Amino acid sequence: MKLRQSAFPILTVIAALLVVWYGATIKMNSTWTYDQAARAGTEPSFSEVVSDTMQQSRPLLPAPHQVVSELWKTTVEKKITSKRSLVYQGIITLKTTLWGFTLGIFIGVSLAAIIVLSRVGRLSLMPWAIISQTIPIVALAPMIVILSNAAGAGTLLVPKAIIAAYLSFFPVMVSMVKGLSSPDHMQLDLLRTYGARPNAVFWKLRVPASMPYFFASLKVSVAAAFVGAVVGELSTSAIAGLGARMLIGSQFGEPMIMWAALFAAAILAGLLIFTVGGVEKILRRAMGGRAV
Amino acid sequence: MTDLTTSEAERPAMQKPVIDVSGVDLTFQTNDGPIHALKDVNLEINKGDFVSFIGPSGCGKTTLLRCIAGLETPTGGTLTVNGLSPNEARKARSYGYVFQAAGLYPWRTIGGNVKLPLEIMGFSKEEQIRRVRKVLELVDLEGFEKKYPWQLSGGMQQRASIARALAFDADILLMDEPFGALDEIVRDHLNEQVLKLWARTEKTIAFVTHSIPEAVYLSTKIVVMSPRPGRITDIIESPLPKERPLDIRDSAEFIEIAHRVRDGLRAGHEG
Amino acid sequence: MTDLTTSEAERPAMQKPVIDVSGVDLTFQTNDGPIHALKDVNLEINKGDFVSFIGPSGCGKTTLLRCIAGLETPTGGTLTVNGLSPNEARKARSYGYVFQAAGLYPWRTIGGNVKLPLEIMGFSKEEQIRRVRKVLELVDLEGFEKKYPWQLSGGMQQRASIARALAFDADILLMDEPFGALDEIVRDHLNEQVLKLWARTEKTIAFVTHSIPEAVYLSTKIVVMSPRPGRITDIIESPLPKERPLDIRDSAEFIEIAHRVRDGLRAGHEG
Amino acid sequence: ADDVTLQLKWVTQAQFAGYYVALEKGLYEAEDLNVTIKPGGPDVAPVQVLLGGGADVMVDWMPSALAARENGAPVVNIAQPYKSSGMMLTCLKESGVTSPEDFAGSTLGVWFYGNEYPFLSWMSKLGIATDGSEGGVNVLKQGFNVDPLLQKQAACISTMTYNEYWQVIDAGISPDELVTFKYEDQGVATLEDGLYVLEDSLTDDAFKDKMARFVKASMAGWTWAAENPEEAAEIVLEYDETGAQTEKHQIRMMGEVAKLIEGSTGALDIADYDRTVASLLSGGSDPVITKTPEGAYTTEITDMMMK
Amino acid sequence: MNRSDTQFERIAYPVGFGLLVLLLWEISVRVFGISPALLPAPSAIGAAIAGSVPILWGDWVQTVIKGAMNGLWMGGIAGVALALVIDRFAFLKQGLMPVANFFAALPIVGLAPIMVMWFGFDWHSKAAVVAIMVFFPMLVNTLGGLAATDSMQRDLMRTYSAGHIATLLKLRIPAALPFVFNGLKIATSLALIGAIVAEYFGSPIRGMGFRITTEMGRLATDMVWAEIFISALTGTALYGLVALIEKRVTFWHPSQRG
Ligand SMILES: Nc1ncnc2c1ncn2[C@@H]1O[C@H](COP(=O)(O)OP(=O)(O)OP(=O)(O)O)[C@@H](O)[C@H]1O
Ligand SMILES: Nc1ncnc2c1ncn2[C@@H]1O[C@H](COP(=O)(O)OP(=O)(O)OP(=O)(O)O)[C@@H](O)[C@H]1O
Ligand SMILES: Cc1ncc(C[n+]2csc(CCO)c2C)c(N)n1
Ligand SMILES: [Mg+2]
Ligand SMILES: [Mg+2]
Repeated sequence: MKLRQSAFPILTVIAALLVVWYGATIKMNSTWTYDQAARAGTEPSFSEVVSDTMQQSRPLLPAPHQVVSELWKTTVEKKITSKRSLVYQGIITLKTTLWGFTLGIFIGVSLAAIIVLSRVGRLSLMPWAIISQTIPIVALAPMIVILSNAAGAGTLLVPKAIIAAYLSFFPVMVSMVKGLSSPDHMQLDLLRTYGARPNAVFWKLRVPASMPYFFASLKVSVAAAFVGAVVGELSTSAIAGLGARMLIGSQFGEPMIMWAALFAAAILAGLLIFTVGGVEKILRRAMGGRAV
Repeated sequence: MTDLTTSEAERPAMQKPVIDVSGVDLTFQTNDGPIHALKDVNLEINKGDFVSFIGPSGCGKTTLLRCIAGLETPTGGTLTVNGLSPNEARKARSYGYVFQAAGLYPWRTIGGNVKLPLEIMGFSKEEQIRRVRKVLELVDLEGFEKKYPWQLSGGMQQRASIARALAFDADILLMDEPFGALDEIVRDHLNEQVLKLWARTEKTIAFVTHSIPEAVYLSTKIVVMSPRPGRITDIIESPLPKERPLDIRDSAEFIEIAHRVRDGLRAGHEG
Repeated sequence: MTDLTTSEAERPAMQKPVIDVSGVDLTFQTNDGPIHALKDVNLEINKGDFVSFIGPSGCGKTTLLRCIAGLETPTGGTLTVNGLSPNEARKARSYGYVFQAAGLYPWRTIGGNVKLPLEIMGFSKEEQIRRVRKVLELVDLEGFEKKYPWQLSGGMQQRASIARALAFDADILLMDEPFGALDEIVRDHLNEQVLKLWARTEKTIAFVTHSIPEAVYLSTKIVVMSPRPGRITDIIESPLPKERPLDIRDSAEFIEIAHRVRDGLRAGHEG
Repeated sequence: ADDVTLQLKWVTQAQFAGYYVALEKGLYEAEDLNVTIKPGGPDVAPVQVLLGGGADVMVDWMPSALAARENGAPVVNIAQPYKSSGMMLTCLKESGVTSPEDFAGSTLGVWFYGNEYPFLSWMSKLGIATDGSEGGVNVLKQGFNVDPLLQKQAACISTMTYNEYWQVIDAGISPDELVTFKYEDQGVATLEDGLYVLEDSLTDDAFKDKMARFVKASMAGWTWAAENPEEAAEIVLEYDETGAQTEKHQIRMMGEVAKLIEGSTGALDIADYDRTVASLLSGGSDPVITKTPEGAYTTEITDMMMK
Repeated sequence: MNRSDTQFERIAYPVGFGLLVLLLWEISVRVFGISPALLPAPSAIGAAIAGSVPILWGDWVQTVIKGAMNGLWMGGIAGVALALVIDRFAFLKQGLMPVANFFAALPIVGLAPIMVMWFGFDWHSKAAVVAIMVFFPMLVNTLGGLAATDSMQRDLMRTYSAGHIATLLKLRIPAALPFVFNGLKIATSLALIGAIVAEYFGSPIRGMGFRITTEMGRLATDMVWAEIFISALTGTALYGLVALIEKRVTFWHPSQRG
């Protein structure tokens, strides 16, 4: 809504960033230019150096227009069904993300319900949920692949989704624990005066009271699922997806492929968060929340 | 008064008190040590009584109401409601409780909020709709059924919460400062409404307030309480007739009772 | 009244009103459309006046106080404080504002909260200590200096927030329902205290309340307001003497003013 | 048809062209096999996949296979399509390293993940410490690319003749600015890219028969790939799911890989095996394997295949 | 539900749960004969930890002290500082926040190879990855915290006609602290993960990430799990430390009063 209002500041900041970026491109890539010149025994002029830093094929830092043109080449100029299209690869990552996200929501909500409804659950699960997030998932990734392989999962989608879910269940769980326990004493006592059973308390009070918390956690959670999907692709087995492309780009000395995949990932993550935010707004309104 | 429970059986059934509080003690254990919230509270409330509780902040008014509703368990003494324990009475759905704040569920419309107890108690769909309409009319909230709580003013919210407590026709109404945040004019209006309802339905009402005129205007019995430890210092039976126009408040009788209440209150503050 | 600003210069300096509100209009733009919170408000408050504002919820009492304090900018009309704009007056630190809720900073002790304005205004360390002690005494909170807000009861918190507003000796005290959540006895006590303070210091006080007796008891001038749009419907000059014992409230004069206020209020409700 | 799952050591590239060709050209089908090829990745140890039942047969380097065997993962070499080693150390001339004597004190990039064994045994043969102590080399765990050399963070890095070496060249450094030490030339070559299965599975005759057919078809694939490097590279590209590989690079890789395949029938040359084991055992204080492995290979499969 | 948990219960239950999981793990490894190359038994992990203390210590210093801690303080300070600057200038807030949100959406692991390329294979590149990972949660939380004062609290400052600095010091920073600590809690676990992941893309021959990858290649999974254990222990300890400081510093916040 306020987009028009803030368009100018955003553009200014982007312009400033571009200037810094171009400056850094020249500075960082010129080392290589000078090295090459020294190997060739020539002495390049400053303008030659500048123009060279803008078009290296293995730059330390590619110039913005290089990234944009690579993005253009691999999205618009490629058929969506082509493996070389970032859209195609993005959809693979997206699929993993959504499975992981769904699984994460399910796990997060279930754990939260156990934690809120049972004292033993709360005391024993909550600390371990926190500890689970301090374990470097990348170290577990291969084991997840192999174990899910051993358990008969045919595709890599399963282990990747598990990794994504591992990262995304936590924000949901934390928020839902807060949300499900957000009803105050009075709201709980009201139901007690009706002689309501625990079942009714859960569905008529705790669940609706937790909805704002639930929605608030979705954006964080989908971002986490996305990171999980990329990490999964990057570390389990570089077969397909944006994470795999980053890896292959890095492994085969094609930094432009890596940079393009990186930016595509950021754009995709941005879109995901935006979409989830939109869905959240719609649901919130449907539930009678204040239009904020 | 302590042998009241034994003598009870001998009385004719009609006069048996609806709420019988006898020797009730309640101590909260807190980090800072125990708080003696209620001490040796004795009180009988008969069917159709309108009892007001008045007393300084922290004297145990809310706590006593909660004990009656079975939301708090006394640490001593006995408390029966229609001969049952408060918990049993609660499970038998005897109470309509209006809390100190409106406490509407923000995710439900006004209609939905009023319907909540009906859903839980398993009324039929048509009955739910019928009753919601009826009680919303009673508190002058026709047409606001579809609105959400935050779209209403504070006073309207409080009226909705009263409607919610009335919806399922509980025998006993427990109202904890229901008009706390309202201005005098709205308050007067609601006082009249409550009196009307009470006169028509013969409900038993326990009512907490900070306002002396309100207590005197509404009640058949005024219970004055005093803090540290929370206890009853005076029980005043009102001689006012059941029919009470607003200007009864300028009558000599009224002013006299009000004086007695104020004195009781002041004594509590000093004590 | 619209040419009041022009005629002002001719008056003797002493009688120049401290707060001069003339033709003030304020419309809030909201998603649901504009809300006319204040409409053509005209009011003069002289040095040493004790002005009470009374009126139903949403009639613009808080908004008017905020305009005076320069926290809200009127969309029309002029408002001067000591001849300055409210913003300038605010920069000259003329205001002690007591908000509707206590609003103490939870990370500061009671003493620290009272000290806050003194730190900001650059009082010396010793002076800060001296003043904190003095005002805490004034509101009966000696010994609670080191406690944190949540360790105090609601009433004590409100008194602390009053102490905070008094600490730096502003000329103008703006108090927005400062005693809203207190029971009658404590309220009476604080009313007396405020009156004493006012009598001693000659401060100008603007005071919002829902209680008719409180308004009548405290004020030299009672402003009755009415909502939709928020406006002043009556300004009552009180003939009561400056010296006011509590039992002045039973005098015929008192009751008569109270009646006039109540009528004004009721008219506002109907209108 | 019999199902066979092959776990590769690394991502889809011409290094594994023979298998993809056999798959694409229907050579497996002709042997009544239904083959699935699983690419590897940085984090996935093929042995683990084998152990976990995710694959029947894997491509691995002999040093890491033998090390795994000693660590309780009983893998057995059943065939050895790669005859020679493609591993080498590539150094920038300007760093001053021209012979193994110059290594001391300089930083060398090494692959780990089980690929470090040939390097370690070479160093211990040279008597150079790798633990960072005085007079030794400074070892850097090299990532997946040649950046450490280009950024001059290392004097030398590990490269494969068919892959990373050409990345250095493509980056704009000419061959005469580089010094390379091929493990083959240094006499420390160890066997790469063999086919391994779990020991237990070899008790099953049906499995052995299946493997014989698999190796046979694979070798046919390799032969075809060596003869048609460009088409083979195309096939590999088609199987690359990331779509990030380039044609130029894969064709060149195929050409280089063909040189390493040359002379192999698929059967393990016992002399090569003994040389590898000797090299790994000679690791001084910290040998890769501590005792001569027993039953780490079988020629049974290739024998069956030859019939 | 009304009963509040005693200190003993708060420790005994999670520890008991952990021990139960370990026990089930040990039993199933033994009963099902799971190969140690796939999943080592807890007892084997314990033995690996006991037997390689010097190695684990060296790795810990390299990854936690040099990589994670350096990145943590750099990213943390940068995040808070930028938040204060952005907060001061509405223009920056409008312009920078959408852009910052875009970058925050980057899967930072993807930056690890780039950071290794830029800052070399030693701990500097790890610290850089960590700093970037930590930066955004700190920035976002601090900004959120600075905006978390209610309007009455701000109006009070206005009636005193307090300046920007006074308002910042006396109102907004104290009010922001619970949020900053929240950011810090997220940041500590991210810091460890970031430092470890970055080692996957090139490192010296010590460090927890290095050890995890190499030992994995060697099938020495007991050592891998030993590192995972140390990492989780460190992460939990850091989290606990932050929570402890938080309790001390924001004792006034309702969430700390129970
Ligand atoms: N759950 C509790 N735990 C500990 N102490 C409690 C609890 N509930 C109430 N108290 C204490 O019991 C005393 C009586 O409280 P109660 O709420 O009944 O007072 P009240 O008369 O309703 O006051 P008010 O007019 O302010 O509502 C107070 O001192 C209060 O602090
Ligand atoms: N910031 C705001 N934005 C939009 N509308 C506002 C705002 N502040 C107040 N209002 C509206 O202005 C009107 C006057 O509000 P104000 O708070 O001044 O009432 P009040 O007389 O103080 O009421 P109360 O007795 O309930 O405190 C109300 O209708 C309110 O909804
Ligand atoms: C995880 C992992 N990283 C690096 C290598 C090293 N390596 C050995 S062969 C080969 C393919 C040709 O480049 C590469 C990269 C590996 N095997 N596995
Ligand atoms: Mg109460
Ligand atoms: Mg107000």
